[in-house]
Amino acid sequence: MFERYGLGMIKGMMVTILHLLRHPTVSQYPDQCLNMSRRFRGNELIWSREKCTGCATCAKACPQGAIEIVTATVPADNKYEVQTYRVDTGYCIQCGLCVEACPFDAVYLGYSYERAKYRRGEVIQNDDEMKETPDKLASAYYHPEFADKLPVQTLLVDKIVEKGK
Amino acid sequence: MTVALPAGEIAGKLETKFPGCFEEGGKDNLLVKADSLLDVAAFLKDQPDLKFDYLNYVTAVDYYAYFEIVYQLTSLEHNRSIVFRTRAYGRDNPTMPSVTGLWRGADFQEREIFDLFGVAFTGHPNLKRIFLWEGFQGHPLRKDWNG
Amino acid sequence: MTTTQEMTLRTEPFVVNFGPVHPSTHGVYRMRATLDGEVILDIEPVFGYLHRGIEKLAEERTYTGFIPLTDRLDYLASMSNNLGYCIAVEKLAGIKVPERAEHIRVIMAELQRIASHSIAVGAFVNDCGAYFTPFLYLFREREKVLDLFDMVCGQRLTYNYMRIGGVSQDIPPEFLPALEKYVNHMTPFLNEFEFFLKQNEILLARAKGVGILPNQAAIDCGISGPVARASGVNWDLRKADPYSIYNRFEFDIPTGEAGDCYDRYRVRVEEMKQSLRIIGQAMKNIPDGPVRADVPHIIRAPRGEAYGHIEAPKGELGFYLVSDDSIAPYRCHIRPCSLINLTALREMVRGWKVADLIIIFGSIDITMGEVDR
Amino acid sequence: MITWQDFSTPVGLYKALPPDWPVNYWWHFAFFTVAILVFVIAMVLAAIYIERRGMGRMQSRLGPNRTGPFGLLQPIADAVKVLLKENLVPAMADKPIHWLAPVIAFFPVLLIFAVVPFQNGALLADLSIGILYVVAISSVTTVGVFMAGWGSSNKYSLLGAMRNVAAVVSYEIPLALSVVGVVLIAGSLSLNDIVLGQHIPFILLQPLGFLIFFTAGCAEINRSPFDLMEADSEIVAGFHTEYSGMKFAMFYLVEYAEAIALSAIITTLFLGGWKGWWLPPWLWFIIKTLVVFFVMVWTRTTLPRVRIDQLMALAWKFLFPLALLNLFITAAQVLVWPDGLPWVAVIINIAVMVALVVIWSRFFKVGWGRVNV
Repeated sequence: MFERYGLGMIKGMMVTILHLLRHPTVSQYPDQCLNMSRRFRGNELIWSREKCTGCATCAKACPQGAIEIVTATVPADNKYEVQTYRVDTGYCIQCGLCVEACPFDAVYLGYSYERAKYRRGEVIQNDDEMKETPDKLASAYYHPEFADKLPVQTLLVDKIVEKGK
Repeated sequence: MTVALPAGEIAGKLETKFPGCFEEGGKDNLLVKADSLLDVAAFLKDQPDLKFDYLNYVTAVDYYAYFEIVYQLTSLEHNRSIVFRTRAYGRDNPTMPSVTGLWRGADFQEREIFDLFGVAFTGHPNLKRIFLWEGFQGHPLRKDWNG
Repeated sequence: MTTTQEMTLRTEPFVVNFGPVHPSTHGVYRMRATLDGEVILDIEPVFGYLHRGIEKLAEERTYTGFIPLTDRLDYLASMSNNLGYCIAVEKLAGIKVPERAEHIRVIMAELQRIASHSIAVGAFVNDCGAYFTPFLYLFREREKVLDLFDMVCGQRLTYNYMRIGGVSQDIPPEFLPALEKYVNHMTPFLNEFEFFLKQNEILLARAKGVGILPNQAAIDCGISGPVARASGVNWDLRKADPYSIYNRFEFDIPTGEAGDCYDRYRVRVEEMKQSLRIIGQAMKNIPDGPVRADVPHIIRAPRGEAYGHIEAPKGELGFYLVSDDSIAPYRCHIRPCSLINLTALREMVRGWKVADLIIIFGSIDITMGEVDR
Repeated sequence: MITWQDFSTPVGLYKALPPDWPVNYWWHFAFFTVAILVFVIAMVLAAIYIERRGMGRMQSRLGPNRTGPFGLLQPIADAVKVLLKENLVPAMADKPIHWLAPVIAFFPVLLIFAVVPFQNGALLADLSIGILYVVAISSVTTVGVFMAGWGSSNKYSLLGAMRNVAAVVSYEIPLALSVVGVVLIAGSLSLNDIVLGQHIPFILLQPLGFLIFFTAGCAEINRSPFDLMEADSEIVAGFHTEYSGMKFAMFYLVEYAEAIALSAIITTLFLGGWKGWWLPPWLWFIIKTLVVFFVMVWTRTTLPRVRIDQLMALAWKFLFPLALLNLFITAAQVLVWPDGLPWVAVIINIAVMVALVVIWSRFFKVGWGRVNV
């Protein structure tokens, strides 16, 4: 059992004691937030009513069937007019296939991850809540042009996380 | 590069060794009769120049009229692989001899086929449902299973 | 089935349930162990606590729609699951993947192998009793791999990054320098980790010669991956049946001799080093060009069947696809390397003690998502 | 002359006491009881904090820092949380034994502190057989632990309790023998005299004795590499699986109080208790105790767990023979230098220790322990 007379154990102890002198790699979440990647797939959807033509490709591409879209035909210019566009983010697994499939770039993934709700019903997003507002950023997933609006990702490999922001 | 053996070459050898082991027209995709399955499998495993000692997988496909059980074997020595299949007829209680005797790796996979398709494997050491609980009615992976 | 045989002192075996909620069963896995004191007479695994019927779901989803579901198979190596599925569909539909996508796929698969092996080794030593320290050191390094995945595809665990015919998006410009920094940083860490645990006497005493899986039994049970290589089976799909562009890289396959827990731990650490070598080579000669063949979002595979398999971190992960000329596969069978690796657990464990049962089970390194599907 | 029958009645007993006896004894008894209780509680809180914070920093994470400045109130927060938890008693449990077990486990630990000298002469009872009393009392906790294991009618706790009994039985002998070496040099059993006799700290004169005592002590109170009694990766939480609320707080207190008791005794026996330069002597005693406790935390962070039969083998085949040999060598040295060993004995003893450890570890092979079932 003591093939190397305890030297192996002492080596292991050396490594642990030396870790006392290194910075801890954890950060205090509420006050020190690490920046997520610019392509982070947040747990909400952003939908622009103008660009959307009601073709429902996103609803078809969603493997979970989380997108529910009801359209009515406008006889005047023979186009679809979207009446309700509802996304149940409880079903949504943030896979981003809808963003990929949409031919008119009308739907994006959000960038926030703090959208926990208390009631199951509040998780469902209706059409007007999903408008893009200055604080509700759109993730650069599949749209590189949004990348420069978002903060640079903090990489753990770059630095040991210093204290404070 | 694992060479996938063409069916024709092996079919000839098998036909001479076990006449009538193939179903009609089963030569091109190595469709073996159920009752001569064990002899063919043993032959493929023990033949020195074949030596298919590694069973990749055993799976079943439900084609309404029959269940097709597909076996893929690989010979680690000669780095060759082969796929052969059999058919289990009947919807209520299809049976099929079990290859666990030759390759122990098939043990859980055959239990899974029994659990999700309902194909009973004769000669299996411990044929019980593997994923669903004992009292579960029906076999979910069948095409006509409606929940 | 309990085996009672002639015992000197009149004792009787008693049955203990390890799991489904047990600190070291790596998920919801249950073993009904028949114990004679501390010695294990027999164990009977019970599966099914995480069965979601993914193979049935596959028959109702388009080929691209199923990719997010493959992330949930072996949720610790979802990049490899994506790769396995995409390779199978490309074989079925005969799609050629552009050069740049192939290189990105190799880099992602090898990064995923390092992340998955670091959990396997961390959990194994944690089961041995080292109170979370090696586990947390390896998790700190895995965190850096997750940062790279996060930069590329936006998620940290369920990537959904690969598509049929290539990858979903090109890597951002700041990815390659970060990857370079990671590779340079990871090699000294692995040496320090070796210095930390390789000759630890207690780990040697606990893991050497314990749970021996003979070479022939490994092949007979269809065992693949590090568990088989530790028993001396020199079979790695990246060399034996090179998929994607693995034949362009030179790396070697670490194999053990005795096939005990210590060899499995050693093989996994060596494989992490080899993965770093592959990433280094792939990083240098990554060409420019498109990252995805022009494949529609919803493809319609020609009638027929195909089996594509890759060397996932846990073993040979394969997808057997049958298509009947519609947008969804007629049948999609997933070869669960974790489930098949458990076939030999029963005779590897009999006769050892309770503490060894946990170690041997931990050294096989399974993920319940892939076992129960 | 006091004859036996005088003690038969309380009145006779009172008359038998010397006349001035009650005056200063009660003050001494009251002061030291309060001092010991305050010392144990404070040291246990300090120990919990050192362990959680020290282990955290050694695992490159922060450890508790939210409750109070630098997380100093964390142990108190733990205590309050555990006290507020509901007191679950399993239905099939043996109620009286289940309830009594923590009490029986806790009070011997307090008794040990009666003979530990904080300063020259500052101890509750300067027993002339101090160390014999300590070795005797410290094995009573096993009764409490086994009652806990048996009382909670849970297979895991039964396994844990059985392991504890087996370990304590086999580690009692090396513990006692290594203490005899120290007693031979100091010439008296009383802890106070042992510390007075330590012109050269006994850790230098008795390196092998220190090694055996530290290992056997850690095994007895199931800490660091020998924490099999509540091996959380195998038998969930060992003997205190079914305990919650106040009873669990008692076991939690026992675990840390025993660790502090063992470090206090090691400081007294081997590190020259309160001896030190300009710092007040009782402060030296506390610092040395906390340093020895930190070494225990350090080993707990790094070393994996030993299996139960290796634990037994270590006791009977390694520590016990070495303790005997150490005893003979010390006895010979005491004969050669009757009035206190000079410095040269230090070099001899260290050389003897290295030689014995190297020779004796030849007998240990790896990979045994499988019973053919």
